[in-house]
Amino acid sequence: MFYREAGQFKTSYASDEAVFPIRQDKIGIIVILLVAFVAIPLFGNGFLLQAVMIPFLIYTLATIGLNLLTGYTGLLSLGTGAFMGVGAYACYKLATVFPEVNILVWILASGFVAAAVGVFFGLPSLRIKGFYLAIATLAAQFFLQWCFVRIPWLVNYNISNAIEVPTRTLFGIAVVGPTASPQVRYLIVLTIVVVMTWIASNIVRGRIGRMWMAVRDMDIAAELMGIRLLPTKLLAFAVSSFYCGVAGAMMVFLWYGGAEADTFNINQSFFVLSMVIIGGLGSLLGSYLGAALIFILPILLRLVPAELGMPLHPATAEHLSFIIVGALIILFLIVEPHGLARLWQLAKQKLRVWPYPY
Amino acid sequence: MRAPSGAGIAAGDVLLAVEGVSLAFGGVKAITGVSFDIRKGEIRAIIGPNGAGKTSMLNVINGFYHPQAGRITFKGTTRKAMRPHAAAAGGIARTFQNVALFKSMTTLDNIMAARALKMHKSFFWQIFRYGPALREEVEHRKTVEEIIDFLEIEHIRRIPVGKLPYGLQKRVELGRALAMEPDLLLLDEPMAGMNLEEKEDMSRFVIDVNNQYGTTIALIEHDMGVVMDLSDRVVVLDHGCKIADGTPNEVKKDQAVIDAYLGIAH
Amino acid sequence: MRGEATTTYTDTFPKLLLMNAAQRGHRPAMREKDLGIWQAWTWEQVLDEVRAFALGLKELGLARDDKVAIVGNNRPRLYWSMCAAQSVGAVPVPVYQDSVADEMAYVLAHAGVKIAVVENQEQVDKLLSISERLPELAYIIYDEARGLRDYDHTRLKSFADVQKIGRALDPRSSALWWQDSISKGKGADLCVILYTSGTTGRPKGVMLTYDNVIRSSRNANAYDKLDENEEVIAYLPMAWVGDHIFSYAQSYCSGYCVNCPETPETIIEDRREIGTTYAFAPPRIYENLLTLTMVRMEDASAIKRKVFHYFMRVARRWGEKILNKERVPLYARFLYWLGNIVVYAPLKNRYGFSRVRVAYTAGEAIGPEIFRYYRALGINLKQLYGQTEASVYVTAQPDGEIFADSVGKPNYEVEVKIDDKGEVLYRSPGVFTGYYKDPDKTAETKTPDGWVRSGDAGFFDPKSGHLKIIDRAKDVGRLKDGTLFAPKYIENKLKFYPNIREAVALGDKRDFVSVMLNIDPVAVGSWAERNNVTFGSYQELAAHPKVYDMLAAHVDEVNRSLSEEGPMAGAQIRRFLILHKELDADDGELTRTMKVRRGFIVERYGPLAAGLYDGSKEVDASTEVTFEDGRKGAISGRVKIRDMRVYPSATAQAPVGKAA
Amino acid sequence: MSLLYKIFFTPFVQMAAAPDLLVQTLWEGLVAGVLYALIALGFVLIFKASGVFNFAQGIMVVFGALTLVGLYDLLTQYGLSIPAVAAFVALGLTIAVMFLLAFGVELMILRPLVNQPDIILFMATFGLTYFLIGLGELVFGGNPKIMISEQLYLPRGAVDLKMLGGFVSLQKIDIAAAIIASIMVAGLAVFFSKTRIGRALRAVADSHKAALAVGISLEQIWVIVWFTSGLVALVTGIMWGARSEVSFALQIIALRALPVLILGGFTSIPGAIVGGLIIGIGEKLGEFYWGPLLGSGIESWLAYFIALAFLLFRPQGLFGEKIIERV
Repeated sequence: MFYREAGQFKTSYASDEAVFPIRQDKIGIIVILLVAFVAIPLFGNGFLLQAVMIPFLIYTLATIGLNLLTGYTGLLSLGTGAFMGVGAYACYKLATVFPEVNILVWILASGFVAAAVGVFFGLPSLRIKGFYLAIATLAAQFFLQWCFVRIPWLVNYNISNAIEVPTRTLFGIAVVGPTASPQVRYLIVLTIVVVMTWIASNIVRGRIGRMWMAVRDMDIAAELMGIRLLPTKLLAFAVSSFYCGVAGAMMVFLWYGGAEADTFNINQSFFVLSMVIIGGLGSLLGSYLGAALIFILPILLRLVPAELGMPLHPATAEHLSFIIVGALIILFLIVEPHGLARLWQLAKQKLRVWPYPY
Repeated sequence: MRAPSGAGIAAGDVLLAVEGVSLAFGGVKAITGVSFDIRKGEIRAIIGPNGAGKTSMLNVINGFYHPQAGRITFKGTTRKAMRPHAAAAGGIARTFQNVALFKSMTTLDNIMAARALKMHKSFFWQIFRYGPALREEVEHRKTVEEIIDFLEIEHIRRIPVGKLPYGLQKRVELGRALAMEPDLLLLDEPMAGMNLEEKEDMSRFVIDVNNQYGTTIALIEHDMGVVMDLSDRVVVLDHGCKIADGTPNEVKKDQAVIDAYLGIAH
Repeated sequence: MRGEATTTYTDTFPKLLLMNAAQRGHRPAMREKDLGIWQAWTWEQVLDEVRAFALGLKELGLARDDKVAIVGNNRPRLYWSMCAAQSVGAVPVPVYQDSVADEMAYVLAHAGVKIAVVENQEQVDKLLSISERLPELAYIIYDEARGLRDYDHTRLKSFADVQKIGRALDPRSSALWWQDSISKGKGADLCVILYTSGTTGRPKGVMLTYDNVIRSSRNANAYDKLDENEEVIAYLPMAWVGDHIFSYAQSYCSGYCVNCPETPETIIEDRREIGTTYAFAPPRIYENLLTLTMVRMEDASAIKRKVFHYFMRVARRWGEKILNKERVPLYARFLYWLGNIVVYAPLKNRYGFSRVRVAYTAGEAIGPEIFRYYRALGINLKQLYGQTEASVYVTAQPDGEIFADSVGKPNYEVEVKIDDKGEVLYRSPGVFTGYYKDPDKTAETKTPDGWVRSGDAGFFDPKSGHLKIIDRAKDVGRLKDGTLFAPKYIENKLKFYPNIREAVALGDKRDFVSVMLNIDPVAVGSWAERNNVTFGSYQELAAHPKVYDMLAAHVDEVNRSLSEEGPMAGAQIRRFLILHKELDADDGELTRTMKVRRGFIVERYGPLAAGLYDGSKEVDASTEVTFEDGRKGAISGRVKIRDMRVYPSATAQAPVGKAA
Repeated sequence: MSLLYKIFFTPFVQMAAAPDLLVQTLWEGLVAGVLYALIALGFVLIFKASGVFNFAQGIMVVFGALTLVGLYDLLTQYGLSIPAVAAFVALGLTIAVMFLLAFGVELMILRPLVNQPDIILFMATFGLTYFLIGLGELVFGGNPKIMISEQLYLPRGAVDLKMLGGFVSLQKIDIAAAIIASIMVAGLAVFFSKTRIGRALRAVADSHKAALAVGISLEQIWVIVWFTSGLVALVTGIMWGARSEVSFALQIIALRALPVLILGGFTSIPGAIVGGLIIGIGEKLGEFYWGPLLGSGIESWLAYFIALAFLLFRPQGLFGEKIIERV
């Protein structure tokens, strides 16, 4: 009902294919960005930034990464956690071997290492499909996790056998490490995530995105149209892993401030996968919504009772949140198998045709 | 949409020739020693009873199946077997017996996807969707819109094809094939399961494609009426063997063909 | 109130084009939804296109005063070819694209068309099929090449090729020649020939000069304060004078942008995308939109339906008042404001009327319900009365003076008078010079001193001073005492009551007016249930005294309103009866388009008709009927007749309205 | 050079040098393989009948074992003094629970999600996993438990066979596991080939209509199948539990069993069995003889690499036929 599109007409393909062709959407996104970049850092407290926003954004990026692979290209992967790990460890090595180069450069660069590894483990997709491939990606998960544990070189032979994030600065401001303020880290994470989301949307709306989706929907037809399957799939693995890698690096350097091999265990993979599914396969918006629901929900489950003055035993709360999240996942799948993104789509459609029902 | 590159082949010359092609799955023989040719600019029909190996033949021509024996000559180069990518790049496009569209993509994206081979701007530009990438995108969008206009499917431009009625899906699929600007267009039962009106539309489009863009067309069709109207020459397969080849009228009179359709065993 | 028309002005469309290109060269002049987006042409680009095509035409041998036929849906190139033809002194003749070959053959032959500019293969085929009957037709020029590839191109050219010819000429000399040819044109020249789609007999070619068209267009622009910022959508037949004025003349005069839809099917979406500011349509368009809305809302969720209907009630109660800037209570304003957010604005958005400033309905009478609906939404929908012979504008409703049943006041520079037979005559700078090659018909319609017979009967409403059209002049009769009797007008008034399905008014050459009524079984039936009136059959219901009382009340109201309408006051209803059977097309009582066949009914129900005038209280009638299964049968019964009181004429006979 | 030597020569020398060790390793591999086979069987049953890739199989193993132990504790607390009785009552109850679980799954997940894409159903079972973890821990607590082996009369200790100039020590529990597992498999085989329901189940794998023709509703079949694989899970749980301890760490072994599926195919019961053995044995040999080269713990991924390597040569898996793609 708030969509008043009369008089919004397109006189060029460029404007017709803009990210937000409808004026009302443009306004909306601008408002959101203002809130994210200005309001939250100004008024948000440490907890909000450190325990909610930063992890939410990082998971969003990982979810986008997995979505590019599973949602857009139809290749189910259970190795997300490991690819995030690759990013984290790569970033750590690079940052410690070349301390003079700015850390942010390395955070992004680590994505390329992850991409390379991703491509390698994507090779089986030449021969196998579907759940067989999914299981193959578990190979990556377990092997890489094993490497994190067994190769002390990765952590510079720390006795703790864990990553310890050093303090690094940008223009004299500490951006990573113990002394970096949540505000600074939040803004960095936000910037990276927003930019990479924009890039992702460019990719999926363009030739490459269409090739991915073609392969997903009907690989035979795609092949007979001259789309080479293996390179297309491998590219998907590369880009996806890049995103996961960067997410992993940020997770360690801008959120935890340290990590050991177990941080990137299989549960991490499933966690992200559930975000993709709940958010909606093949939707960037969905990646945000999914991450929000799956990550923020447990937090609420922990906070709300406490606020109500009946604090649960942490363990109990933990178990409860497991039960509820599990139930919710099933519920959502039943209500809307195409995820939150689809729900939003439907709602938006309703608003556009209001007061008509269709 | 510009006229396809003739590759130095004049109208009337042989564009594609299959010689002694045989194909078998395990023990099952699908095609045995079939030879025929397709001349540039003609509409060539491949007919025959069910299980005659018609679709397999198309699959051989665009490299989806690799025959055990025989040669395929396309645009003067002879191969033992085509490769899908080579075939597509060489200008062979096709539609499928039971529509093989990208169901969750819109009509527009389906047809745009077929331009993949013709779009070359680097990944670098792609990620910014700016400069060359955007220009390329727009220029191809224009071509695609011309096809949409040509097939009169403007109104379903933004609808996911999975939601479309069968007849329209067939039309979109034709559009997708056209977007490859093929020299040789393979249509696998383009009118299967259509009502009379839809059939007439589709026939009109096939003819228009053929004379507007001079595209060579090979089609499989069961509706004899349609075949007789559309095609310049007909090749008849039965149980994987060629039993007749010639103009519609010659074929119609051919005894072997009549028997085959009456189901008399050989 | 004088229009700006007396001031000196650019007097031909080619000159206007030059002017627009000079004054607002970079503003959009035309758009067309093509290949998925709105392709736009600025005035400068249009100028270039037109010039190229005009020169091409000249090279094809088009000379001054030659005729150029324009056939097809609204496409920019077809509009350009009109101006191009005019620029070389030729006369465009737009033809209805849906007319059958034979009809077209007549028009083209009658006009002596030399070149035809057509939209596509369909039209080309049509013309080729009749080409032997058109010896003068030298070339057919088509816009859309689709399917025409293998046609013999000796007499066939594509629009683009003709432009190529034009562009190939030496730019300087050809430009000079063109300038010169344009400056040769003057206001008195023949501008266009519009063939009125002949409901009776052959179509007549209405000749309009530049002065006609341009002056009435300018006046119309002034009347509604239209300027270069308007957006209109061109979707009505180009051969219809309405479209010619609205999508061509007024645009050239004020410099606003004309938008052509992608296909006739996508018109609603296209209108929404553009968001027209000035709309012009026959009633059925508005009817269809309304029906669509109602159908859609039926499928909506219960809550939504409730909300919708609630706020529609609010709108009906207050909407028009607010639109007419009357004083309304604050709470009403608030409710309307709320409704606007929830229902009205979204609806207008769906219609593509969000930005509309002026919307006209014309051509025929619009149902008051429909009319009020749009007014209530806050859309400035107005009625106008126009004719091809007048370059459309005769009268129109000024802002704030809107009535469902009037067609408004004379436009600038238009004089209107009612002759003693009640027929409407008008005179204005817009009136046509004559029918092409048909002096007799011209003489019939146009008096020596320039008055044009509209063929419609009407009168000026004494209260509002608005013109009201009551009927076709030939259908208007007289009572014995000579007072005006317009059956359709009275019948329509009665039929606005939901309880009355049909009405047949008698009175021509009789002492007084009386009517036969047909109740609406659904409406009256439900009324009966609500007021526990029991009945077994339609006949019983129709004969029920309470029903009679109710309809009597309606008739009484009609009488009162008639009494207030000057010349109509004499034609109040003295007696009425309710027919014992439903009027039915199967019995030949209605036409297939559900119009009453008055004459037939009167003789079929002879006894009843007689009864109405011989003063009897009730009459026995027996009528043969045809049942669904085709069997014949007879319905007989006793039909009561009611006498009605008449009101004294509220006003003296209205003076012949001279508003100019 | 020396590396190749280490890889392609040394291990075999070691094998030849100490055949008893080799046998020992093979035996352990065999036992592990049997249990893998059991888990894989659970997957296959469900995938065949309801086309669901049941990610929750692993957690069902844990859940079964946990329930059994938990119920046993409760029973003994509330009066049932005779351990054996309590144990078997608990076992009975657990089976009942597994049935309820199957029933619930059919009602809450399969029925509403029928005809949804595979990945959706997969995700649903994933939600189920979360749910069961939470529930299990909430009810029985998160800390590891001891399987009630002797109460169930499961043997303990080991028999040492003197052979090949050395000792091969076989844990009795392993022998029991092997035997029970074999019985289980045989039982299922009979159930599938002989009984009416069993045939119906096989029919479902081919087409749902066929199943209806046999006169059993899809819903019933799903319940049965999930119950069956629930039992399989329970047995597996008891075995693993008896060998180590009952904790959520167990679910990881379900993931270990996945390569078996790649190897054997999602729909082949013999595939699951043979695949299980291959993986089990391969894993143990690899770890024992080649593991030291890479440092320990390689069994966490070795199985996958074996399976993948195998797949590259035979994409259709052990017993699958070659697929002809049609368009």
